[in-house]
Amino acid sequence: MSEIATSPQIDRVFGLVRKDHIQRYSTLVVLALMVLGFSLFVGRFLTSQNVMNIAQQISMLTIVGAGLTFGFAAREMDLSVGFTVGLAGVLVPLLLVGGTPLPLALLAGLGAGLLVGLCNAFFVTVIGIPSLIATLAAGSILFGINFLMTGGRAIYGGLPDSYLWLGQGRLLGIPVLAWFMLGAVAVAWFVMERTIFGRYIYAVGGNQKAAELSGVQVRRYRAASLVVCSLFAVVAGMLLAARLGSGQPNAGERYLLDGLATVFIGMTMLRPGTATVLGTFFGALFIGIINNGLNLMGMDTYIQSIVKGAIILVAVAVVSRSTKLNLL
Amino acid sequence: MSEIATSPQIDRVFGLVRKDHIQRYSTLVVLALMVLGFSLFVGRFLTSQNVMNIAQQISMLTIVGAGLTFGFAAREMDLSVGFTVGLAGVLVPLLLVGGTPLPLALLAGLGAGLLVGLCNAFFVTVIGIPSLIATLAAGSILFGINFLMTGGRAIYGGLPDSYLWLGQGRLLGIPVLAWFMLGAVAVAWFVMERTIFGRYIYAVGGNQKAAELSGVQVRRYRAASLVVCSLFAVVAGMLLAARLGSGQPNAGERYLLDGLATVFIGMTMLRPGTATVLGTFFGALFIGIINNGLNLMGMDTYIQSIVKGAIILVAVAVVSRSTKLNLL
Amino acid sequence: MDIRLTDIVMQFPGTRALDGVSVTFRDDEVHGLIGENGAGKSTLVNVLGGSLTPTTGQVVIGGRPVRLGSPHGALTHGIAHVSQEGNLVSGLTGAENILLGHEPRLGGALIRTRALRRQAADLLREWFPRVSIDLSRPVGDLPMAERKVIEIVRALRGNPKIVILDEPTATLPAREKEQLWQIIRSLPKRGVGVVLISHFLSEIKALSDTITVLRDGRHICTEPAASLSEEKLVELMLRRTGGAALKAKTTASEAQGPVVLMLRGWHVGAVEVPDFTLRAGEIVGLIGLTGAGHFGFARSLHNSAGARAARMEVAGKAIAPGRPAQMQAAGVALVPDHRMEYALIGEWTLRENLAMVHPEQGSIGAGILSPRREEAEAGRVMRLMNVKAHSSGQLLKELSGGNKQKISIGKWLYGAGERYRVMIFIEPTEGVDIGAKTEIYAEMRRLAATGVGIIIASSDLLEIESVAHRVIPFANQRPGPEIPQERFSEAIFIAAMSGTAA
Amino acid sequence: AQALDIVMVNSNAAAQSDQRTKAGFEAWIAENGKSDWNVSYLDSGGSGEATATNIQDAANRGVDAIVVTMADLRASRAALDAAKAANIPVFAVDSGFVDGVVVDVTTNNWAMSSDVSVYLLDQLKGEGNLVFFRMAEHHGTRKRGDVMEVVLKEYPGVKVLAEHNINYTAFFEDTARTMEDFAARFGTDIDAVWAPWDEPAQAVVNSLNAAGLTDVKVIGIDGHPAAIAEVCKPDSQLIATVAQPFEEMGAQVAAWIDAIVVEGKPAAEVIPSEIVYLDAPLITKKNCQDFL
Ligand SMILES: Nc1ncnc2c1ncn2[C@@H]1O[C@H](COP(=O)(O)OP(=O)(O)OP(=O)(O)O)[C@@H](O)[C@H]1O
Ligand SMILES: Nc1ncnc2c1ncn2[C@@H]1O[C@H](COP(=O)(O)OP(=O)(O)OP(=O)(O)O)[C@@H](O)[C@H]1O
Ligand SMILES: [Mg+2]
Ligand SMILES: [Mg+2]
Repeated sequence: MSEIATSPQIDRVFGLVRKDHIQRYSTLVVLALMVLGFSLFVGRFLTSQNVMNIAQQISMLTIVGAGLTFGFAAREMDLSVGFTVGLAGVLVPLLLVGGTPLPLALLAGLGAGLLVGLCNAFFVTVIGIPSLIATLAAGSILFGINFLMTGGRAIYGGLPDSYLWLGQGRLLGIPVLAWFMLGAVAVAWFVMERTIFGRYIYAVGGNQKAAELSGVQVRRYRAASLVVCSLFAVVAGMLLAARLGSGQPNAGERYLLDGLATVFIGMTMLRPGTATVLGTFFGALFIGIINNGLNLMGMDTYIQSIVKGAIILVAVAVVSRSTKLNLL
Repeated sequence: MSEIATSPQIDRVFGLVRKDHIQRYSTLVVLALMVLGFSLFVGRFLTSQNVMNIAQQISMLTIVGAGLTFGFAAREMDLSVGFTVGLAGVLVPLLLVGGTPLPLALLAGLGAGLLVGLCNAFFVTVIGIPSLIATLAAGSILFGINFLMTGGRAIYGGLPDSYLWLGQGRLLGIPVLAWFMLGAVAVAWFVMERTIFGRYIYAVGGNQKAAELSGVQVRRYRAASLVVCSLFAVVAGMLLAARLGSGQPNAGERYLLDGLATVFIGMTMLRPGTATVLGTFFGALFIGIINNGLNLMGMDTYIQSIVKGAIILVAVAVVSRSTKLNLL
Repeated sequence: MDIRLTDIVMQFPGTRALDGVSVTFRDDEVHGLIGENGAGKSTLVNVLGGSLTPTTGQVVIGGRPVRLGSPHGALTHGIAHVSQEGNLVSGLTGAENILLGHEPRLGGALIRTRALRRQAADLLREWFPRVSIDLSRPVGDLPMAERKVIEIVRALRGNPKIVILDEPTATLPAREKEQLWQIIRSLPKRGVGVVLISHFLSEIKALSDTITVLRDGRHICTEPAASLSEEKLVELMLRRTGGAALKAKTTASEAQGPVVLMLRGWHVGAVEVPDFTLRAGEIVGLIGLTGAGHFGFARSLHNSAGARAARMEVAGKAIAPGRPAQMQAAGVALVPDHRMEYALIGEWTLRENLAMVHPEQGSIGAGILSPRREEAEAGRVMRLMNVKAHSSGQLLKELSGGNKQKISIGKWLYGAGERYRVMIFIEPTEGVDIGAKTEIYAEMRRLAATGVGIIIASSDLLEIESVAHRVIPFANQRPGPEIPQERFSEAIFIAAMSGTAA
Repeated sequence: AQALDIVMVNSNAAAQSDQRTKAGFEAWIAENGKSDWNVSYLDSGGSGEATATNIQDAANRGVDAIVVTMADLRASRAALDAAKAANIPVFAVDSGFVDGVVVDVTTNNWAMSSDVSVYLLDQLKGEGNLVFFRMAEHHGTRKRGDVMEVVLKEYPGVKVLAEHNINYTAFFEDTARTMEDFAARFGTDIDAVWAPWDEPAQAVVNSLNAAGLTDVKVIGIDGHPAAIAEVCKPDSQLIATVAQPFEEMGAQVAAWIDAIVVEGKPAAEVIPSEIVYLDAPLITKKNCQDFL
């Protein structure tokens, strides 16, 4: 039936390829240009020391973003993610200071994430509360819990070196944090792009009715996407506390908006309009490189903030002109 | 052919009323129960003094929420709204301290809001950047501007009494802030529910392609929704600074998440799944009453936070069980 | 094996969609389901397909009552459902959609991408040997007809016992339609029973072994198809004698009115129309195969932002191509196909949907709306179009397919007065029952009589035959020689569409 | 004994200063057997508006006393009026003295900064490169930064390599990250880092260690226990802080409440002046053992 439509005339194919590439890679091109610009004009930008810094600085954000990507792919938004980061970032140091052995404390952190994820999933898929509201409420509850756990104070000192090594040490010359980030991205990418689980998450987000009619257990995958979100968030939280050498009940809060930003920027590339793990990773890289580069240039904080906003607008403008992006 | 279907058999009609009412009013019923509970068990809850307090406390939030409602109705999300509140809250006091007459300063505040709204609208409707990204970037830019304007510090003192009266005074025994809130709600309600402008905003959000093919100038109404968002935000910002008697560059930030919460809660009532002005108003009332009531009970902040989250979950659970709510 | 629905009652707020219906579906026959719009057909098959849980009544499979619970539950009992509104994941490719939920796996968790592509291609070839679809593209980029085929292949992939096809041919062009007919006929022999819903009575008659008629949510009869004539079916559905009125043809208009639309050198996308003229009072039919460009041309007359023209005149005034708002101001209206996507808002009331184009009719001036005025005008249009709904305040999404279509047309009658000189209808009776079809045709003729020039683009050739004054066949993005009313016949249409004009 | 309802409004309970004040307050209550004092704690999360709302609600609840810690009371005018109208005494801890407040107990931020800033610059012997972290959003840290700026004018040999205004909401991470970037950028050129309070100072020390910079002099202010311990480590790059007596402030306010509200003594008799300044000694590697 489609002979006419698909008859591949050469010029059309080239036209198609070009247009597709503009859509899929324009944000990445801006990223590359930015890296080039910083390399040329900012002295220490391309030193190995600085590259490691960037990797460390974006690792927690990337991990949170990777988790949020699962949620977005399934069309569930987790607004409690910042407080879940905070939860792990307080609970694990608290346990460690109290003498719990490291593996147990980390397990407890993961367990807490699982619990949060399951609660969110329960309210969203069983009770039917839209994830935006359910996780907003969950965030309020977690906020209270995080502060109650420590009576509001931050935890400083008394953390074992093995734990601090996770956040500050190196392995084979590369920061342990970077390994975690790469591992998380690799796992998330593989799961989303190469497994049935990931495919169903995308299907549920793409058209819930269609997924249901195909026999996909929609609830299960919506629930799973929220659980994965929380699990990635607690991993980020545990690493954050190790990096800071301190458990701070409100340290996670900025991860909500920043995490969303990485996902949104990621949604402008590769498969425009869809949240992808690699897109999110590049989104985090994008933000991390702007922050780092402008810092190295010695730009004032407030001006940095303005420049950052402007760069994002420019970077996204190209793809926006050529594609219709629907993020909501 | 419609004789049979419309023959109103009594029990059918009652069935309709009941189910519809559960959907539309369950969140309001929880609100009413809450008011009843607080009235019975919290001594000073129902004093006129406290009712005025609540009105004052929620007025800025309601105004921001009313603006966001326009955005949501047109399916545009303004993530810069908190910083727009901050912008007006710094700019107007700064002008006043510098000797600008009050009317001019207020006009300048409105002008700033118009400008922000038009910029957002430009990037969203002309360039085509999804509002989530465009306003996230705009927020970053505004953050920088707000802090640059004052060098990061808050503005105290030197504000004329006529300005402070807007935020702290009374008119006919009722706080001026409450008048502003009621006025904003009334205007927003009328525009959304009783004018062609509002109808088109809903149309654009309900089905953009259908609106376009019906001759609605889609871009114009998407742009308008973002401009209204910013205008309401600057009004809230000017009032906030008058209430505090101080211009604080970061005072607006919490209005983003809180404003979204009011809209989301509002979307569970009246017309479930749709953002309505009255719904948002009740949403703000909901949050304001929880905060105030728990404060009066002398509950600790953290426990309050937990209780608040739990109340929201319970309130929304009823309608969620019976209706499929799609907020995204 | 039999699947029996017994005493099914489905009560919606304000509507009893099914009122004690009992039917048996078998895996060795095609079971036609007919009834006017809103009779309850979709509701019945939604119960069968697990999407709806009935208020009371049972689903009995192999003698035992079962609780389906969900489409997934139904699927495990061998019931596959191709619903009336399309349901594919538009971000996934055709192949991925076909095997969604049944992916070839490696170690239980991984997708074997290459095997998936191959299996999907095999399935497509098995069921639609003469259709070629690029299965590696996201289905969002495919035309509706191809999407429908993919949906049907997906439903058939697991060799279900029963497959439900809810108006599968409403949006299919002729060639795909024929192939689908062959497949439907062959399914019972392969042990797959079919439940077929269609408003094309000839199609139902030709394909079904058994026919069930529903009316107002009640079961009217279930009979062997051979024992029912088309006239009898109409009578059972509509409770009135079928015949003459339904077959009425538009009479050739005597006096040709003034020219209301004139185009010279029209280019839009790949479509090129050198010369086109439409007069007041006439109805021009556009026909063509998939991709022939007739739909695109029809749409471009109303949404012509991307069009170029040497000259365009509406009602004697030269204008430039423009967006819908400008074209409407010039007097051009469009009733698009795919109503839920392009015309209506499900969450809105009927009143609000009707007022979408001309809200000022319900206004007391200065852009302020009066609910009472809106109510009055909406009521007028709903009576004119004979819409079946409990009030103008009902939500649009609650209407049956055909009644939604009436609202989609009614939008252009709400407060329109004499404003539109050109009205374009694309697939105007998609999913509309035979009674309502005649009403819509009558409405089109009435509009023509008031001096409107009408363009109708449709893949229903019978429709074109009964309503048009002349027909312009499209092939390869170009209009072919015009066919006058006296030469109308299906054979001539088909020949003209395939470019082998007689 | 007399049962009391007290509300303590914390500006930002995540900050150590609020926490230590609260701890001192509670300790005094426990030591003096005031088991019938019922204290509820409200956190304003750093928001001036939430502070005003919390004071307003407390006033409306009709409690016996309100304590406000680390806020800026100039932005709570109307709420203070409500408390005054309800005859509820408001005690301010480092929140500024404004009309309607019984007393503000505080330390002198200018004085503290001048002590530690001059100490740092003298340790550098007037020569070297400095990284200057500031935070303008809080009145205390702002004043400290302003003092440093003035003092620097007298040390032409000290060059400010970079200045950064810390983002308050995620101050620890923001400082750590920015210091990493500065370490990458300036490397061993950095001789000293000035931080506006102890927690960012700790973040700076962590980042320096991670970057392998071992010869930098860092100072903080506040004298939090963890910071004092850090100063006491012989090889730590944190060389000084200033010990603010937050616990003492908390205890002092509790004692005043007891005297004024319970015993009914006139405020003017109990409290020496509207603003009470407590001493904040400089802590260096030499004397730190005394403060551990
Ligand atoms: N969700 C719903 N809420 C309320 N009423 C509904 C709902 N779904 C269907 N109805 C009503 O039930 C009746 C039967 O609808 P149904 O969709 O089954 O009709 P149909 O026979 O499939 O018609 P069509 O041929 O137009 O598709 C209609 O009156 C319709 O308005
Ligand atoms: N009513 C409409 N108005 C505007 N654009 C439309 C409309 N219907 C379809 N389109 C556009 O045309 C594309 C193809 O749609 P569709 O599959 O219906 O093909 P078509 O143009 O109708 O031709 P055919 O039905 O012969 O394949 C859609 O993806 C959409 O972009
Ligand atoms: Mg139907
Ligand atoms: Mg079509």
